[in-house]
Amino acid sequence: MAELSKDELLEIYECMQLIRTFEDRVSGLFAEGKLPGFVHLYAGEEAIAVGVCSHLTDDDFITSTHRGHGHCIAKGVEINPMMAELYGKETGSCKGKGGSMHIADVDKGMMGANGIVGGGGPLACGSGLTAKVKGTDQVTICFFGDGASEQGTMHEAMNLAKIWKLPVVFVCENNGFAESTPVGYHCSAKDISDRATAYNMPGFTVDGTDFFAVHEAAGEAIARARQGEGPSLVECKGFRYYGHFEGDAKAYYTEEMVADFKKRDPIGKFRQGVLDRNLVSEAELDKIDAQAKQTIEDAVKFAEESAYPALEECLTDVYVAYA
Amino acid sequence: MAELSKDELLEIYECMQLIRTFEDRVSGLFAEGKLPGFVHLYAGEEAIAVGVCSHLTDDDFITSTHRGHGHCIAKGVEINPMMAELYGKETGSCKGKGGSMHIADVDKGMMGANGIVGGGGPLACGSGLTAKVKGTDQVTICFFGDGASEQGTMHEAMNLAKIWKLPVVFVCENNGFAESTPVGYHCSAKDISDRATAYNMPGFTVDGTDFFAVHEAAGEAIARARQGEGPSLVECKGFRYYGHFEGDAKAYYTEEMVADFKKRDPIGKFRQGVLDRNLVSEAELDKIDAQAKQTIEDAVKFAEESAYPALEECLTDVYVAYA
Amino acid sequence: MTDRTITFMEAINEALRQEMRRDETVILMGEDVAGGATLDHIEGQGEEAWGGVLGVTKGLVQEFGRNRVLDTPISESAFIGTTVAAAATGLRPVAELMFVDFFGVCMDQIFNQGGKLRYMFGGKAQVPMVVRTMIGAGLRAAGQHSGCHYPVFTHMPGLKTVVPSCPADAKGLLAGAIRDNDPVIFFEHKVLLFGEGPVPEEEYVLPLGVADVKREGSDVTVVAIGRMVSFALEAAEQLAGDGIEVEVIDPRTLSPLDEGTILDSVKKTHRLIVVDEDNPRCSMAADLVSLVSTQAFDYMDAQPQALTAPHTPVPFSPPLEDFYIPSVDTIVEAVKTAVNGS
Amino acid sequence: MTDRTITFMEAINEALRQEMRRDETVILMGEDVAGGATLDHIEGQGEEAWGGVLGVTKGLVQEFGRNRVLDTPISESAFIGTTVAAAATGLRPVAELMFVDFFGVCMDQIFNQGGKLRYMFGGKAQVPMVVRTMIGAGLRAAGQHSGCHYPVFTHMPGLKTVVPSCPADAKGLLAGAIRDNDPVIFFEHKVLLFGEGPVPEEEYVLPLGVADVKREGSDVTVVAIGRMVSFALEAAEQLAGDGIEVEVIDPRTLSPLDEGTILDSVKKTHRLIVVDEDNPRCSMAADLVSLVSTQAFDYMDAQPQALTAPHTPVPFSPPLEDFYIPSVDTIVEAVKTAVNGS
Ligand SMILES: Cc1ncc(C[n+]2csc(CCOP(=O)(O)OP(=O)(O)O)c2C)c(N)n1
Ligand SMILES: Cc1ncc(C[n+]2csc(CCOP(=O)(O)OP(=O)(O)O)c2C)c(N)n1
Ligand SMILES: [Mg+2]
Ligand SMILES: [Mg+2]
Repeated sequence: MAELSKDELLEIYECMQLIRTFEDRVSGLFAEGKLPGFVHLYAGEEAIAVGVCSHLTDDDFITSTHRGHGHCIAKGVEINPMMAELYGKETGSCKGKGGSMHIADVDKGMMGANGIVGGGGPLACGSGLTAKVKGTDQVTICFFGDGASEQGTMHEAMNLAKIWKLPVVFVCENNGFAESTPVGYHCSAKDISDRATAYNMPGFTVDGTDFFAVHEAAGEAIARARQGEGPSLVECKGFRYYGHFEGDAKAYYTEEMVADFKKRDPIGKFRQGVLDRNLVSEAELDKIDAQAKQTIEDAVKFAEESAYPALEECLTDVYVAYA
Repeated sequence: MAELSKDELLEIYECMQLIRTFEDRVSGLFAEGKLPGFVHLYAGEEAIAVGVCSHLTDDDFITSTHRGHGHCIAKGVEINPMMAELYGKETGSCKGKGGSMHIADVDKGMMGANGIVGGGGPLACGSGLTAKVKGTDQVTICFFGDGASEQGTMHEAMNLAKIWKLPVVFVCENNGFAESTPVGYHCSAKDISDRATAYNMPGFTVDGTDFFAVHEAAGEAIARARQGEGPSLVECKGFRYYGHFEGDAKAYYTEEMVADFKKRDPIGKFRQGVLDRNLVSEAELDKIDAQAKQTIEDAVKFAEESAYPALEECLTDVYVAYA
Repeated sequence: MTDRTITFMEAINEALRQEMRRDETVILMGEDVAGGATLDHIEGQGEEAWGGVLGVTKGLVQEFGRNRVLDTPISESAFIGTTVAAAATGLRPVAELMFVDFFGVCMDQIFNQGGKLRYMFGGKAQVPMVVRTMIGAGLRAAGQHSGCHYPVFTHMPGLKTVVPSCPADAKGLLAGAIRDNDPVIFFEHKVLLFGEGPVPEEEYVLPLGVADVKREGSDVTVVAIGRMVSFALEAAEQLAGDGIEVEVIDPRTLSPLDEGTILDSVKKTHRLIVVDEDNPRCSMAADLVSLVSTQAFDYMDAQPQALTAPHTPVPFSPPLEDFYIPSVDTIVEAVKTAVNGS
Repeated sequence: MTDRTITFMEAINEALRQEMRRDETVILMGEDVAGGATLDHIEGQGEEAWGGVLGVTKGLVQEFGRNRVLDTPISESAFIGTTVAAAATGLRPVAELMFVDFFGVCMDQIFNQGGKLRYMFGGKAQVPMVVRTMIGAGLRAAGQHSGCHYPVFTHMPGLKTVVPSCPADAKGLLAGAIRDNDPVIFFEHKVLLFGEGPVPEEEYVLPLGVADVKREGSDVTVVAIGRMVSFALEAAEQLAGDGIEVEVIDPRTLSPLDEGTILDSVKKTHRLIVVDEDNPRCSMAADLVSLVSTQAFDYMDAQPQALTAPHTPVPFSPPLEDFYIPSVDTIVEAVKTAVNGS
């Protein structure tokens, strides 16, 4: 963590805390019946999105999953439109047409959450190819879950990225479960990063609750990609506080698991780490916590006060032009 | 080769020679304009089909590819209906409705050639599952090409077979090309058998022009599957005399390659091997060669003399019952 | 019929349970159809962690065990292909494709393998498989979890397609689908799943290819599919107050289609309206209008009408999604137009 | 028009070449679109080993190089998804799905990603991509290489679909598709590929959504698709001998559909016949019959007819395949029925 400045550390903390606060609040809003549809929360995996995206600029791309809020925030998507999108309001990132499962902001290089598990793998090759053909140094991150690693699209995408030497980093967020199915059942590989052998690309498994571990491994992989050395696979092992989606009974968790999660909290760990090393002060972090709360409250207010789209909006944006 | 009896060796030779003779004749018939459609020939890879299938009985299953003639013959499908199928005659294995790309004989456990590259992977898991659920010791072989290894279905199938411990052996016929695209370009793995690591299953690469090498590796994998120890991946590296399909210009071959093929001819090698060891006599092999020619000539006659199906046959066999 | 009232979801569950009891070659597979595979506190206790994403298959693993209720990885091509070949080699598997919107990752195994194997093999195989899958808008599930897509399957020779509209039909048709010797795609509307209706407790089988006249009437024939059947019935009820008698036909199976029942009805009413929640182009709505127009043209006294969703993906925003779905009001208006002229 | 005659295949090639010259963001990818990637005696010599499985893309790699003409692995999901996101990030990629029958392994990337991305993102992206793919029976390519399947794509909001029937249209429509800012699926009939016709040498663009009246007539409107256009024209020629004037309309693009031209024609002729090589259910044939029936019912003087393939896979056996495909004779008969009553 030596190479990160104090400002950077504070930004990182702020970003992780914003994700956590956003997700906790969304969970509450869902329970209150205020949010329509299926909502998949990211809390517990903050160190992954932020550890990876803190290496990126707005010009870089990410593809995401059904669980995209954390990726959005880490990639710099604005909070107010995000919250409004979850409500289906016209001020939402996608004018309310996408919702949580399709939240996107192409201007920020966030190529969309995705309702199709593994759907982002091929897309990541696409933004990667654009960068390669245009000769830029833009990098694409493909976030995918442990469950997604069993989808054929991920296999095809990793092979293609390697043979074309695309600037793509495949980041597997292994929380140990696909819905209620444990990775030890659905995945034949010992570690998902073992699959890197199948594509002759570098593969690593890191502790996804440890920001610095993720940051370092992702940093190397991203540097490789930027330098034209092709793709890598980084598996981040972690956990998630909430269930698969809001409303699920979480029968697949045990009390011990949940207790263990709390001990490994990525934000707590980060906080302790930077405090222990006297890199920042407790007051600075507390201030960020308070600000995050306020930001999210403002976003809820923004979303709730926003209007629904006009009904004709149902019919627009299907095509650029159609006649 | 010690464990094979003389009768078995002769049978193996006969089977390889039947495949070769069938394919050579089909190539000629196609050039004469007698055979409709797309025809993909197997000549050069005989040691693979026969090396594997000589471990099987009619109760075992195989799934095949667009290049299915060799698999059919090795699995014991009758020659006359095979040839008639290629002509589209009513006496064909599939009543003329399938043709070369869909030739099948479920009674012999031959679950069909397949027009979709990688299509057989999932199907192999299906017959594997039936055997597992019913508690039989039937094994399924999934033949697939090097090109097919880049199709998502193969990835999914290998993972599923492993986690369910299905009695399936994945046999990759790596002839070095997918159409005109070399494996070194389309495949990121160093060896296709390296992909076994991704599924935590045994993986081997053997010389696909050496019957005995294939026979031994396949034998072990099949025994494992039969004993309930799950799937394996056997990669057989070989070559093919004919092009991707009949009529193609084979620009991707060089003269040196073709010269090299001839030196590695699987039937020649087998013949030399058994003669050198005095396991059979030259006369015995010559007799088989002559018989094979006759069998194929008879099949051509059978096919040519057979009638086309009645036109109403277009409308039947879509469903068992429909109303 | 019966006094017992259960949900659509329970009706499906009951059909699965009774069929699995009756025939041990019937097995089930899909993502989290039981849930928690290999977890000590779940599988170790003979329990399930989920029972299908919305709970449709709850309790089945407890009765039939993990050898017959198989959790799968997120590998739809692999497990649907498994279903195809397991069916061709002696089982009667039922696969769950969680949402029909996922067909794009596994359609080859459904239509090109499952649907064509028998034909391409010259009739020398049969594929008695069922794919159960969820359809429909209304739960704010957005663009990739709210489609219908049944025309894509109905288009394909070799497949049969079933869209039940009420719990009793769901039970009987699912039993029929499982006993059928051809591949059947069985569409369960996610909004209907929570609705209730009378359902007999004993086993029963509804044959595929037989439409149901849900309400008789002499003035207009309304053919409605899935959730739209209840909308049509509601419209019919309203219109009855105005003295307009609407005949509501539920085809129940789209392939095979009971053409006779539909044509006979139009020959009686001389007016056709089709209500279909799906997008309009190359749709079931178009298919039904075309059927009647090409076969009973001379009996039609009014321009046929197709009421469908617009040619757009399903929007997330609640008011937009409500706008997307054909409404009872639209049906009422259409019937009035058909009867009174426009 | 022009004196120069080239094949359909050459027309496609020329459109690709001219568009790639005009706009360097246009790139091509697919299996063996060049062929022989990395082979010394091929790529090393700036050569190609194939140029598309039937030769459609021959010679393009020599002019544009391997960075713009990309051979792919047999990973349709990966390279079509690549096409989608490359389009969304600034290229205008053209992917080749060798045969449309392979859509089942990659449909998700086409309809759920490519087709919906713009809508789900609230209009904040565009996806100017083209998927070229081969369709049709007639080459004895059997059950998994002979389908049409365009209704599956036409059904899907967000996609555009184009089916050219002659070399000149193929060239202009492909240029139009490449310049279009939405995802376009471009269907090339494998039998038509070998046929010839006059094609202007210079660049030109046919707009999507404009049907072409291939022959004017006053007695019957025949709407035909793809290869069926030439069959309809042949039938029209025969019928002209009997004094029956057939109007032959080629919609050219199925989505968007030029409804006006079709409806105007039927309003003039009062009779509709649709000829479609595809299977009948939820088909383009049904779509067209439904369009006219629901919008021009009062103008129709005869029962509309849909001439299609049967509800079966495509058989391999040559006489069966010929039987499968709608014939000129069938069209002639249908027109006579329409004109004379049955
Ligand atoms: C192709 C496809 N299959 C199934 C689903 C349903 N589904 C949504 S999320 C999910 C589990 C995903 O697990 P994982 O990839 O590990 O991501 P996580 O939810 O753990 O973040 C499933 C099965 C889907 N959306 N798409
Ligand atoms: C899904 C799919 N994509 C593409 C094709 C076209 N195709 C047929 S065979 C073939 C090459 C197959 O290569 P490989 O698997 O190595 O088998 P081989 O022909 O060498 O035996 C291709 C691209 C197809 N049939 N199916
Ligand atoms: Mg997970
Ligand atoms: Mg090969």
